[in-house]
Amino acid sequence: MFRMLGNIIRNLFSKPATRRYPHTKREPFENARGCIDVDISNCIFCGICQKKCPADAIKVSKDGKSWEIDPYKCIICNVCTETCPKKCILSSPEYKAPEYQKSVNRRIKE
Amino acid sequence: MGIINKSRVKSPWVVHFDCGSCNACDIEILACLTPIYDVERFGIVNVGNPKHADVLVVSGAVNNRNKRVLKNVYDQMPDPKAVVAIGACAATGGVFRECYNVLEGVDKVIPVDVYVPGCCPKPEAIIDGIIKAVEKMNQRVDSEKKEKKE
Amino acid sequence: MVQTLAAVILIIIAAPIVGGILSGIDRIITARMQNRVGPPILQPFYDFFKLIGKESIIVNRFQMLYVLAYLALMITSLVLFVLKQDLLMIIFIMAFGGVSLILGGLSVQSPYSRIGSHREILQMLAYEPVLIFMVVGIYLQTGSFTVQSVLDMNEPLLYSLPLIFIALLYVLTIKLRKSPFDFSTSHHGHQELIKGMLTEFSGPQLALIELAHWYELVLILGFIVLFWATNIYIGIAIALLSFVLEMFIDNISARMTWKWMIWVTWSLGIGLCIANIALLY
Amino acid sequence: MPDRRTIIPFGPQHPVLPEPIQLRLVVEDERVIEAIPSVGYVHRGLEKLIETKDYNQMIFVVERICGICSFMHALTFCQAIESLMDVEIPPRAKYLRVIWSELHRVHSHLLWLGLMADSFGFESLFMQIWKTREKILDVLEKTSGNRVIISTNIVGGLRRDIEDDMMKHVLNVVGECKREMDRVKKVFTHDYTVKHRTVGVGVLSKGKAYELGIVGPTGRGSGLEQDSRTLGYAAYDQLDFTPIVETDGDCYARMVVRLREVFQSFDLIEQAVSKIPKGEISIPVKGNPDGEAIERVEQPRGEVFYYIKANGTKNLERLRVRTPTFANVPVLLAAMPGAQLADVPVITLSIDPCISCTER
Amino acid sequence: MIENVTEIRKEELTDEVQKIKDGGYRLVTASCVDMGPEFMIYYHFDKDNTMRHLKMTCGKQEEIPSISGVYFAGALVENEMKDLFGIKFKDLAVDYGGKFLITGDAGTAPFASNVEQTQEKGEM
Repeated sequence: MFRMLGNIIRNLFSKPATRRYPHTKREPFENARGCIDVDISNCIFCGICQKKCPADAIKVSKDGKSWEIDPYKCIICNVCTETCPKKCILSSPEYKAPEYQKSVNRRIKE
Repeated sequence: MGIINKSRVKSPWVVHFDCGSCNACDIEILACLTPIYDVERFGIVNVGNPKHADVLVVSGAVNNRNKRVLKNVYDQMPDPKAVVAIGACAATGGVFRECYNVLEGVDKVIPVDVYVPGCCPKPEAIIDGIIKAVEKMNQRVDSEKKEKKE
Repeated sequence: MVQTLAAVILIIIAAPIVGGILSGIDRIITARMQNRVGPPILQPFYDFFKLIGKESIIVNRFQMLYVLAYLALMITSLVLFVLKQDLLMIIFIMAFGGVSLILGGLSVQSPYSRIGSHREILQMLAYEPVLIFMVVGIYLQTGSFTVQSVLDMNEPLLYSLPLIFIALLYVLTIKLRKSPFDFSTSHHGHQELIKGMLTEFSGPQLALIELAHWYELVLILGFIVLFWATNIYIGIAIALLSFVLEMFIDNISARMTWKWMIWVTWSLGIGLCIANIALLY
Repeated sequence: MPDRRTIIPFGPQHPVLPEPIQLRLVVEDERVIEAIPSVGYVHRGLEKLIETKDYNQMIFVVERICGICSFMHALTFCQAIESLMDVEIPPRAKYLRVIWSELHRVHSHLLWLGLMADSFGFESLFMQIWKTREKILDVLEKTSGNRVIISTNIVGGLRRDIEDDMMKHVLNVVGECKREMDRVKKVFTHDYTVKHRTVGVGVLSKGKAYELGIVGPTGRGSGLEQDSRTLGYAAYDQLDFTPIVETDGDCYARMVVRLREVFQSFDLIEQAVSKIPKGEISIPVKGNPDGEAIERVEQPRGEVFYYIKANGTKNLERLRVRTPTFANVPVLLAAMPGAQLADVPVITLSIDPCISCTER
Repeated sequence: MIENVTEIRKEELTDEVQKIKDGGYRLVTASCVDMGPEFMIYYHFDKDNTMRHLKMTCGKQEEIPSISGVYFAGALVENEMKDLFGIKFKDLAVDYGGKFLITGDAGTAPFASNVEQTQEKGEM
């Protein structure tokens, strides 16, 4: 009956293992897959990422010179960052914050 | 009354319903209860009963069979309530969007307050989502009270 | 007369606050035992006021009636206890309170709350005899059933009724709905009957039930304080100590079936009481 | 006297089950007469996606059939395609696949042990086990980028490598978790209240289990020697291990099998890390698969079975997945009658149901 | 290719499966492939890590004898096939009547392409 007693007493007198999340944010691991973004300056709008994306979350229009990703469709698998010939799609380990409305992340190259 | 509003923010009871999720999001929601994240600090308790709950946490893309169950669970919850859609599947159907049995996202069935992106989102993001949903629920109740006063 | 009236009003207001703080401490210590931080101390009050603010879904007309009856009976039993009235009457009023809550649970069609109410009856079956034996023990010791007589005794009750005190700890576990015996309705979310008897109550009704539960908590701890009535501070210390002991028991045992509970409380509980009473002769 | 029977919908939305499955229990005052499962609440029909997505994209769809055994789904799919295009992956990739799948098995078994403790009302044990599991999830996130869905498998090897310092980190986390699990092991095996709730509950004899085709730890709890790792896929043929078998086939035996398998996985990880050779981790693969292939891998819940038919185009023609829980569902029909109502969640969880696996 | 596959006709199914069961095999599963004009059904069995398969072709509207009499677990697989491919089975042990996985409004037999599949080889 008292097998768990040792663990209980050890827990009671040791500091709680909780990471006080909102005050102490743990900085994310360096190659974690957080969310996808593009530095539009050297994107050539070839559309390979659009074809390779398993969730069809990327829309590229050559004439409108726009690259657009829907973070609510994206499954963060990083295939686009690997297949992009110009290596201009970047994956940041920071996860995307929740929002009230779904938004689309659109980049246009002037 | 100030105290009821203040206490509504401080004790959001959560009921979790998985409609068609690959249960990666479900175990992340359960991971929020564990010692490392411990949502009980914010008063969040995972009650299994929609009648006692304020926040409905939904994960997974709704399919044709559980859309009725989802509607039923949503209607059973007493008012002021909020809905949090966890993960890409709940927001837009995610990777299963073109499947024949999947309705794309929870907002096709019930009104959703907060969308948490990610496949699967980290427990920190889920905690943010629930807290944001409760704040939005509180503002909605305050604005309704003001209209009743005029 | 005015003095007793003041005492009554003081108790009616003070008891829920003490009960709420005690269950707040309970949740914090249980969380610390699981290596978690746990909620703020006033969390039960936040839950209470939030539930008051919710829209109330009335499943049938009698539910609110039963909940109010449960609350009123609990308050009267606590007031009688404080006014040092007859112990037997207090226990019967408490039993009526429990029964009215069970009727509230049974009045609803849902199978969960129906089976939860059946189990609550079984729980009452388990702890009522122990309470009655306690009163019999007190009568044998002090010659009368009233609380006043216990207070007038010179040496503490615990010396003469130790076994009954241990049996009373079982009652405290059942009453606090703690782990080995929390199968009719338990605070932890993951229970096969969801919330058992309380599945169909929601919003304000649940708030009133929680309030009545605080009264009940203070009343039962009051019984334990009786066992060391000569010096009130030691009595309170024993009560709090047994309260902490309940948390330990909750965290080291799984939830057992009701057959096991009946077997344990009847054999051990009543066995101890009978042994104790035999000792007195 | 059928009137004394009540039908309890052990409903799709229930706190004990993280996923929706409905068991209509015909109950005669707390004794279960019959349990009729009704499924389909998680059916997405993702096998039809092969018509719109090519086989490289299908890896990410197949991985999301079930979040807890996602690595093994991708592993089976990639191995089937590799056998179709007869591609030989580098030895280091084989060892890495073993390390990741064993880490994934530990995280899945710890998850299950916590949920099982929670189902018979032992919250502090649930918290303790999941605290240990968080360490494993941190390792998975450091090595593969995501806590639960480790998408590092591609056709022809792996996308990510584990460098040496990360390998050392994996080893000492495994050592830490082994010490923590030693403390908790005794509670599962010797605690009186735990044994009272699990011994003799939901008994399944060896003959009945073999006849119903039960696989994985649920079958091994009843004495079946079946473990797909003995097939020797990836690098399992170079590691020595024997399937863990218990004989008395009740919930307690199934729990002990999974508990011992956690330690077996720790030991397998240490063996694999000590034997892992240097070298690159994947081979570029050109062209499209053609023909039919069958592949079987050991998931935390049992043997998963893949049948793939490809016709030389980018899109496959047929993908058929039979997951272990689909084979273990008959246990619910066989072991449930006669049980107490309080034991229903314990039995349902004792087969480690993964409903999203069952219905794809 | 898959080895040790034995081709059988619809009539021999039940006693062929009975022979395999006496041989000590356990039923792994059954897979159905839509070959356009008709279905091709595999039954997979396993004994100590060696597999045996039965291959059978049947028309779209034909009725097939169910093996749930021999292997009870076969009933679940056949119910799923009835749902997804619309195959009709004779004397199924447990019959969900097409409501096993999908409800009515998701379309009947989504996997069976009633129209002739004209998929040419090479790039789509």
